[in-house]
Amino acid sequence: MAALISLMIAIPLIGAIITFLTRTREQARFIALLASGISLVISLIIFSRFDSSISTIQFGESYPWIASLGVSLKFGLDGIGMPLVLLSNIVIPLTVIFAWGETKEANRFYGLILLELVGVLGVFTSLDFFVFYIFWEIVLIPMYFLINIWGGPRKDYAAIKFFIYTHVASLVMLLAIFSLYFNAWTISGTPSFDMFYLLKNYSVIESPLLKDAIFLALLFGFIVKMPAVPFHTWLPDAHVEAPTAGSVILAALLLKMGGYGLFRVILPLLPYSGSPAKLITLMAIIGVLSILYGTFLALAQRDLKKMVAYSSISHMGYVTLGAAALVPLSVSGAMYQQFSHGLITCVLFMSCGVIQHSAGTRIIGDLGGIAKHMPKLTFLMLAGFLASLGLPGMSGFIAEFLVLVNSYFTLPTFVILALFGIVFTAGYHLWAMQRAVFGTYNEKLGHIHDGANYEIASMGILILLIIFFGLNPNPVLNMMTTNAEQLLKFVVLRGVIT
Amino acid sequence: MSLYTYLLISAIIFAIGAYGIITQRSGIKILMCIELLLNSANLNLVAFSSFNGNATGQVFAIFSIAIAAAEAAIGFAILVALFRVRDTINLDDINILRW
Amino acid sequence: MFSDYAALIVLLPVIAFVLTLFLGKKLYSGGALLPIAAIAGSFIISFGTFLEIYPKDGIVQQSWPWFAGMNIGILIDPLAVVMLMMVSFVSLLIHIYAVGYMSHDHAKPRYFAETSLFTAAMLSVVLSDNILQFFISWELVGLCSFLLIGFWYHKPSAAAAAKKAFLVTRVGDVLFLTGIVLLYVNMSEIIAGRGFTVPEGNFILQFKTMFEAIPLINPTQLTYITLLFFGGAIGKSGQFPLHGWLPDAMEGPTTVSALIHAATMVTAGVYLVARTFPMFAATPSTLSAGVPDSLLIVAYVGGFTALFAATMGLVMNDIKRVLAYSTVSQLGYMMLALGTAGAVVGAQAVGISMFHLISHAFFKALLFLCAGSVIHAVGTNDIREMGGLFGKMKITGTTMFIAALALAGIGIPFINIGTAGFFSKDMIIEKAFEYGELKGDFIPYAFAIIAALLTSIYIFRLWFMAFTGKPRSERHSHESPGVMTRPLMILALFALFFGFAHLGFYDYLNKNFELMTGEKAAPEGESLQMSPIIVLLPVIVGVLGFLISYAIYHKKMLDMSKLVSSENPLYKLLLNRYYEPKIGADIIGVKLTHDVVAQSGEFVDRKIIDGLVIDNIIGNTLFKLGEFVRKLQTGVVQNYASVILLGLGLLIILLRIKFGGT
Amino acid sequence: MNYNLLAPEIILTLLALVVIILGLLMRDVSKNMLGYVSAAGLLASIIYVLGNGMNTVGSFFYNSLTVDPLSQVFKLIFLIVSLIVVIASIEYFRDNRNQDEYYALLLLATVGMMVVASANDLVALFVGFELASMSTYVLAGFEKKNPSSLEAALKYFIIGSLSSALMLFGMSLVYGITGSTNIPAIIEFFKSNPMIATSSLDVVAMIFLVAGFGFKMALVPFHMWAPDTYEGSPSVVSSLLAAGSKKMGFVAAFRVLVLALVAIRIDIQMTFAILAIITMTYGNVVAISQRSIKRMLAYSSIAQAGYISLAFVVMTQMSIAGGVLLALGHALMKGGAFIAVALVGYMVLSDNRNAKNIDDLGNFAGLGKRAPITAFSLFVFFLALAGIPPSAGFVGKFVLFYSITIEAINQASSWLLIVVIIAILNSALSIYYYARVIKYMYVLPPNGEKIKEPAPYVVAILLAVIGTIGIGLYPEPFIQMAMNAAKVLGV
Repeated sequence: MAALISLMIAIPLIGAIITFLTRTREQARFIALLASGISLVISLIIFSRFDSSISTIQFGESYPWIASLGVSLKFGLDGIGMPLVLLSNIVIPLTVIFAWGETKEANRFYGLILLELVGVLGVFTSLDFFVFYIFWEIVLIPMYFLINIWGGPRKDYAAIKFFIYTHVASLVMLLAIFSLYFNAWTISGTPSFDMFYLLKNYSVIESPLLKDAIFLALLFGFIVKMPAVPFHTWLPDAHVEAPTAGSVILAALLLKMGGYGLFRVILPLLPYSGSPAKLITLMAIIGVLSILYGTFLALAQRDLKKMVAYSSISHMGYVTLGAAALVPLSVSGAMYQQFSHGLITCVLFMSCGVIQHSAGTRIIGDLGGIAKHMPKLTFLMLAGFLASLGLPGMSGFIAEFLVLVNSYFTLPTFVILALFGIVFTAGYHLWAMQRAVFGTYNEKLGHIHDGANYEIASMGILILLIIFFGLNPNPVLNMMTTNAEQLLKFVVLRGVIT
Repeated sequence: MSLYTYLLISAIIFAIGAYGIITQRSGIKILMCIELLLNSANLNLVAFSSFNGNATGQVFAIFSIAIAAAEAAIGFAILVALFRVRDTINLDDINILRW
Repeated sequence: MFSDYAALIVLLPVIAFVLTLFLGKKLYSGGALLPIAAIAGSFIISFGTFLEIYPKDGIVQQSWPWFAGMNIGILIDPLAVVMLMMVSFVSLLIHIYAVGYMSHDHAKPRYFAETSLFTAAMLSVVLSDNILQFFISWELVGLCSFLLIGFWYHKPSAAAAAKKAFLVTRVGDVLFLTGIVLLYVNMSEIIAGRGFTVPEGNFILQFKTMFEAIPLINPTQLTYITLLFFGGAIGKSGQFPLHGWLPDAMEGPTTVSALIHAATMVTAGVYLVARTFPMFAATPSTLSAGVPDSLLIVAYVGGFTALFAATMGLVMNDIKRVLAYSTVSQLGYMMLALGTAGAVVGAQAVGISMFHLISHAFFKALLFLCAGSVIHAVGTNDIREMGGLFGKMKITGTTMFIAALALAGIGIPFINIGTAGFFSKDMIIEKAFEYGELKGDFIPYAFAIIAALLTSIYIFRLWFMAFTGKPRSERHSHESPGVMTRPLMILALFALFFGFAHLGFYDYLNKNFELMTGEKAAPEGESLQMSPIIVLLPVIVGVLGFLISYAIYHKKMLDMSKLVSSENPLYKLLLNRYYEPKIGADIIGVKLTHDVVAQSGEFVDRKIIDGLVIDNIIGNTLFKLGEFVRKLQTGVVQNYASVILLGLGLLIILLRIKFGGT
Repeated sequence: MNYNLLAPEIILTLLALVVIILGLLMRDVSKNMLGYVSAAGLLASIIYVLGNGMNTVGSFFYNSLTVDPLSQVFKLIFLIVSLIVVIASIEYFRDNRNQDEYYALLLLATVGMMVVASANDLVALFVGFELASMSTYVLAGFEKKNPSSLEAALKYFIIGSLSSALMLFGMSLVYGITGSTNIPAIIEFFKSNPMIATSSLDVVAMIFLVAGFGFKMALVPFHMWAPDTYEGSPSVVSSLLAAGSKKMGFVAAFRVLVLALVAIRIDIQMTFAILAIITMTYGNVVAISQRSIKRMLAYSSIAQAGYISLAFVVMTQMSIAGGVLLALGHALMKGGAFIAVALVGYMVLSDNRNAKNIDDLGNFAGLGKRAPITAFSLFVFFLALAGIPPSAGFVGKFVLFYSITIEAINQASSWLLIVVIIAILNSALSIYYYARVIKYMYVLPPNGEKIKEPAPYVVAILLAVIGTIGIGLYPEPFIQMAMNAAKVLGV
């Protein structure tokens, strides 16, 4: 059963094209749901056949493309990519369901959502740096439109800022890819963009300066996407202006591309880089800084959605921290954090969307007591918030627990700092809930209604998934751990950490 | 006369032409200045040709003279057409297209 | 055979929770029956398990692997089983009582769903066999308390109290989690470094494994770990300085206060210390000779809290707040017991403390339910508006009086007749004295004895103000329905007679850790003979307190208005709860964290990083530059020519400078 | 001599004459078919070029013309551009009574460019240059009732002839130094007598040549005519200028400068780097503040010239190949873009006969609804120009930037790295103004109803789109082509 992956990527693409051509929104959303659904089924098939006990690439495919540059369409999955592919395929159909009521230019809307799916699937599955980069770039365009067509008042600013900021990052990354490519070429004499091949030859570079330069360029490319402080400022604007579906995809999938880069590219290079110790510290600082900074800024927000945006920053900080700790379980914990945050943040942004749609505002101060009229939403939103503040029994806790516990081996001080942030994380979540949702109903809001059934349904499914993966992380955690251990073999080999 | 005399002269002609192009307002005068430039180059060519002792330079000069003639014709044609619509060939006034 | 179904103890209430939550509306009486049945089931199983393991000193251990070397498991040893029975029993009674108490509330399904979830979580705390599951259940318990305090979420005060409860306990939880992190790291290090091996079928964070590893763990690390655990306990059990949330938690329904914030959840902290007692006991004694540091700190924090809370109990006018402070103070006693008795009689301290915990559960639940019944009848919480209720509410009055006696620890020494509190509390005070004798440090004893006096004063103040004298407001009041009063009576019986079980209880609990780890707890030296005055003193102060209250609040012998006035700084201090809410919530919470730190962060982010760098420096500069350069394109062709020639000249000069040449 | 190799030029020259004569004989109404004729001729010569193969080599007329991969590539570029332009012109100049002259001139311009592409002698180079230039002078002013078109032509003419004069002057100096006008001979001379080669006279000569070619390339500071001319002249002609005659400058530069500079071993890397950086930055920064799309495109093509001229900074085979690729890509993208603008102009005029500045940004509002194909094509062109994969623009930039990064690593020179980074930041910046137009096309509501897009335009644009994306999706043969072309220079 070959070509499953390319099939999984091709179907949404075809679906997107058809969707663009449809006339009515009924057709559009139906086709979008159909295409993403099929893609989900395929990914489930792959998942069920995936052997989580081996760290090598599975379901690999390879087709020649640009011989003179040594580019070929290589796809494949391992424990790093598989969960994210699954995540993407879970999130997109749910987003389509959530946005079932979209009326403005529906065919374009759903088509762009499908294109996003194509992009992220490509990023998570391609094993050729050239192809990887192309998908990495392609992802930007639909998001630009999602923000700029369906966005809020300052959408122009937000959209272009998002586009240019992240584009600069990926160009810098491209430079690093050049160097890796050239290096591998000079060594072997034959050009090749094969990802693992390039990464393997990184260790051969003589000058430590160049090594570090390459490393930092790649790191920059990834942490801008994640985003990590201080390169995060595009995120709040983008989220605040983007439509709910856009925010969901942005936070749940696009940010994960950065984290994916850390595990796929950065960690293999780290032990061979010029000055690993410094770089580890750097990453740890970035991670903890993001955690605390994001937390405190979330505390300062008046706009619910902006608060959630900053909370994403702080949650992605755990990914950086866990990756930097270079302990197998901390790394797999970080991977798990990616997965679980992908699910949780969906719920949060969807709640914001429902509230915005129903109450007409997202400013926490202007809301209040809406639980009275929106019981279903309140229930799901509360569940989401609790998951987000790391309540045990939900997926977020497992991830953060693993990261914190295991990072302590190598980065004790940073872990203590991160733990310090937890209280405040709980703080802003509950404070927002208390002011926006509970308390006496703010009559100025007039009569508001609960979320539509399709919205509630998609959120409910997500909550169920969050709880399921909170009680039984093994299905995805095992494959992550397998790969994390394989990644860190080299680290120990190099004696970067004992 | 030595080669340098010729070069000097052609340099002077070139300078005059350049100066003219910068300073003159009238389209016609600009055309004439351009002719000066071309001819300074032609002078060079011919001088070098005799200095190097091969005819290539002179051939080249003839080519360029012919071309210069054609160029001048086109230039005048454009100026005439412009004069029809704008009633002026003062280049300072011809600046609809800017910024 | 019961022990095989131990898992059901937790699962039954969980199922009840799910069913009640989603189709409670359709069930009878808002789905009250389902949880009651489920919890009854849990109680039966717990009791059956007890009957099974008691005779043969057995313990129940089951565990299943979970993720990343962690496990989920069940450990039912004496310590757990008594807690199990108490929790399920009290919870059962309170659920029944709630049928009456909540009868008018339209959100009954939510209430019963949440309480049964709470019961499940609490039971899971009790019988978990590893620290991680313990922590997880502990967090879920906190969640339920959050939900139930905020049950009437439309009341802003309730919403605020819920948030405060969650956040303050969260502080403790983070400490607890840090402790777990430290523990895990130490365990893995000794596994890696010192050849310690986790036995087959055991897991790294199981209590069993932990206790076996104690001798290998670096002592100072052990102190940190235990103190961090204790930090968690401080949060949950409302010890100083994290006590502030408990009185506010009274915003919830009274049944919730009775179940969660008196009988069960708040004791989880004590239970944590008891559960991990061997680690506390193993900490080095650097501060005071022969006293493990952690235990010393536990003792002092507990003792101080006991006194500190009692002082505030004196002046509260909200009936439930008085009880809340009394709860805090009694929890202090339990901690004190663990600390002091732990220092002198080792693991037996667990028995002593747990006995007070359980008897307290009975009479404090009773007190709250009585208060609930009073509130239900009068419709207010303020005891100044009550009075003369005894005539109308005989049962409530009597049972509450019994509970008060138990709380004050009234009884007859030497012949050992008395209320539950008499046995449990006096034991603690005696041990505190013994500790003083042996370690030459009487401060904990002083805390205990003074607190005992205050305790009896405030509780009888409460009773007299509520039930005697003439009504201070014309509110019609009536005795509560049977569904509410019967649980009162049952609890009253326990409050009266549970004490006589003390000897058997102690013996049973002393075996606890031997049963788990197999090694015998070193027999402690004989408890020394104490002069009768010491034995009498607790009762004396109890009676004294009764008399004082009787004199002041019943007979009105001396006029309090002097004392009880806003002029009196001491009174103000107490009435404002030592300004704890102001300091905690306003200054630290809002002012410092939000207004200062967060807002400045926001400023830096938006104005400097984003505004200045991205927008102004990069963005605007480019636009300005563009506008400027654009203007160079004058449209006059000579200028273009000049630019060309100029450029030409520049290039030539540039290159000539670069390489002179001829 | 195998005249097949020159057949394309010959065909076009004859065709130009035929067109003129036919024009004399025909009635105005039937002149529309001339467009199809010329298109057919161009197609024929394209086929001929391909038939001759990209790697054939040959030389003619006492080695004054040569055919080699480099010339073939650029001939292909010129021919394709002209073909696109001609097809579009069928619609643009429909029912214009001077069509015959237009097509004849266009064909001659093409011939001129092709001659430059394969010129192997300064004389031939000059002649070809002038032939192309003069034809385009006239074409720029072809709307002889439209003042801005005439003004564009005038400015183009003056600056053009000035710089050709400079070029001629430079050539005369080179001839004087080397005693020959045959490029290989010149190079040979430089190689053999380094003493003279590094004399300042020589440098001066080179600079004059740079000025001459830089004018076509629209390199700062020789660029100032470009915005005005592109804006003023008929859109199809702008397309020809931007896409076609611009490349003429590059091929000339490749042929003469690269070789000469390599030969005379004077290191003017830095100079070219500065020129390139200034050019691209200037183009991008000014483009941001434009509302006239044609003008914006003009500035963006200045910026593109900056990128391409990075090839001169590190004269490695890779970088030259990158330059060639980007030139090819740019020809398609820019040509297509201008045609699309022409179509928008058509649309605006069909709304309102006497509309002023028809290429204003405002007219692009809702284009996605009004003219879907055009809008989508513009979308593609803009993203390609911004270097977003998969597109010709991306491939070109990819190879180019790659080559420079590699040089930076090889020479361990930080300033080269800085050059690349600046280039990268530039191409990121360029997104800003492209995205703005995209926003107008797809986000803003249309101010008019859907129009029927004329077939010729659509064909022309789609040709460009297919080329742009095709190169992006399957760059393999094109990269090979560029590599071979670069190999010719033997750097």
